[in-house]
Amino acid sequence: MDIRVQEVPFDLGEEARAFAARQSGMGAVVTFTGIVRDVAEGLEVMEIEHYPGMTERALTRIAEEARARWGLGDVLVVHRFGRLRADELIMMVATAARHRADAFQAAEFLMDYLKSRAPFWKKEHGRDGASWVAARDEDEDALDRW
Amino acid sequence: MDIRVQEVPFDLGEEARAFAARQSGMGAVVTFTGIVRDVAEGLEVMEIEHYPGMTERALTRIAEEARARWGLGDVLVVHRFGRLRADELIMMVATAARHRADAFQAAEFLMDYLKSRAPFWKKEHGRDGASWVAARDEDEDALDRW
Amino acid sequence: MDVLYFAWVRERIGTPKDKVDTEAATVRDLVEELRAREPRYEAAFADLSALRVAVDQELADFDAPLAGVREVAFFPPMTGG
Amino acid sequence: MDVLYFAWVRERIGTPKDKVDTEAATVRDLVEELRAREPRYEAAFADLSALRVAVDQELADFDAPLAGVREVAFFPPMTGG
Repeated sequence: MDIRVQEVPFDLGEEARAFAARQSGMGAVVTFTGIVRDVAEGLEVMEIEHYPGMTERALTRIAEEARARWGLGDVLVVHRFGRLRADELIMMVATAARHRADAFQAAEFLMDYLKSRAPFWKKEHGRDGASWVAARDEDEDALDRW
Repeated sequence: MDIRVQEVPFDLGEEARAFAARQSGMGAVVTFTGIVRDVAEGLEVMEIEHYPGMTERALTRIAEEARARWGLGDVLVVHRFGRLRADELIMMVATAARHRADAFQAAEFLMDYLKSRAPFWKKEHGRDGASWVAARDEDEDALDRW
Repeated sequence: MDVLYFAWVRERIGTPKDKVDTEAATVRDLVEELRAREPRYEAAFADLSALRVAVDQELADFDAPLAGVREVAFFPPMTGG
Repeated sequence: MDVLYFAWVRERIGTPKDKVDTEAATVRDLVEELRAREPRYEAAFADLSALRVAVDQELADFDAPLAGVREVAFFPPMTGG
């Protein structure tokens, strides 16, 4: 299990290749990657704040739960903080399982929990000022299915 | 849209990195990668046969349907044929969407259709002989949800 | 008309392809003609529920008409991905 | 006890952290003490339904007891991913 919270960029290509290569007996690997969208059309910086210490604990707990629940071979979570620009990669998760349904479900579960239960907060700095991204009801509701 | 049916290996890292990098305005990228499992414990070669011509048509149709249905930014499908060994990558799909739910659903849809509606057949060559992989009822049933 | 065979259908019949001159109206009629040829065809087409068919590279059913068709393919259920 | 603030809670209060000497029995009691301090605290804690709390780095609710606790954090709903 590999959980990383970091300010520096990560290389999706390297991470995905290495993750798939180190699995054994797993037939399915799923990755999810989150990218900064220029939602405000004028986004200059997406600032991501987190809670050092608690973030790692929360991500580790979420990943362990996913691993146990779907019998995963492995889990990777990488999440950046700091100041990002449009089109930069914010975060990724990767899951490996024997069958595809488990790998998909585990990745969706990780994302749903990570969205609403890991202590990250996003602030959009645009041409017309800055504002904190509000949590979406759909993201909270998404937890109900697990 | 990028659909490739090929005998040579592909590089998941390169494909994933390039796919994510060429998106614009998309917040979510999902990849699925299928890997040869040594299911028979003694698998020497996984032979994949396909129907040249029809394969490309079927994959293109499936990808176009996914793109229209979930408003995807882009779709990638790479599928190998020929003789593969355990731990080699068989195929991958990648989807890009504004929001994560669409990217996940489109990738699962692609996989479900590709499993049962694209003309590929697998034959396992093991220590004790060779046999064609039988289609699984679950794979056929998986289509019902779409 | 080209008739193609894949996977164990190809192995059972012993060739990937036949050129067939036929007046068969439907896939099912074509199957009956092929079955009558030789035991290896009879063996391959013994259980139609275990077979799938494509007509001009589109999945079809055994009642599909063959008028104007250039290519028919027989194979087991697909196992891609 | 360390009391941490994140995102707009931090901005409203104007500091990321307070060292607090308190006899508060629960998070809710602590909130009342902080609110009484200054208008900026009153503003940050005006609507508890807009806030989340962690006690020793675990999500908790406002009735959580504070006995033996070393760190309490207040922040808005999380927006990771």
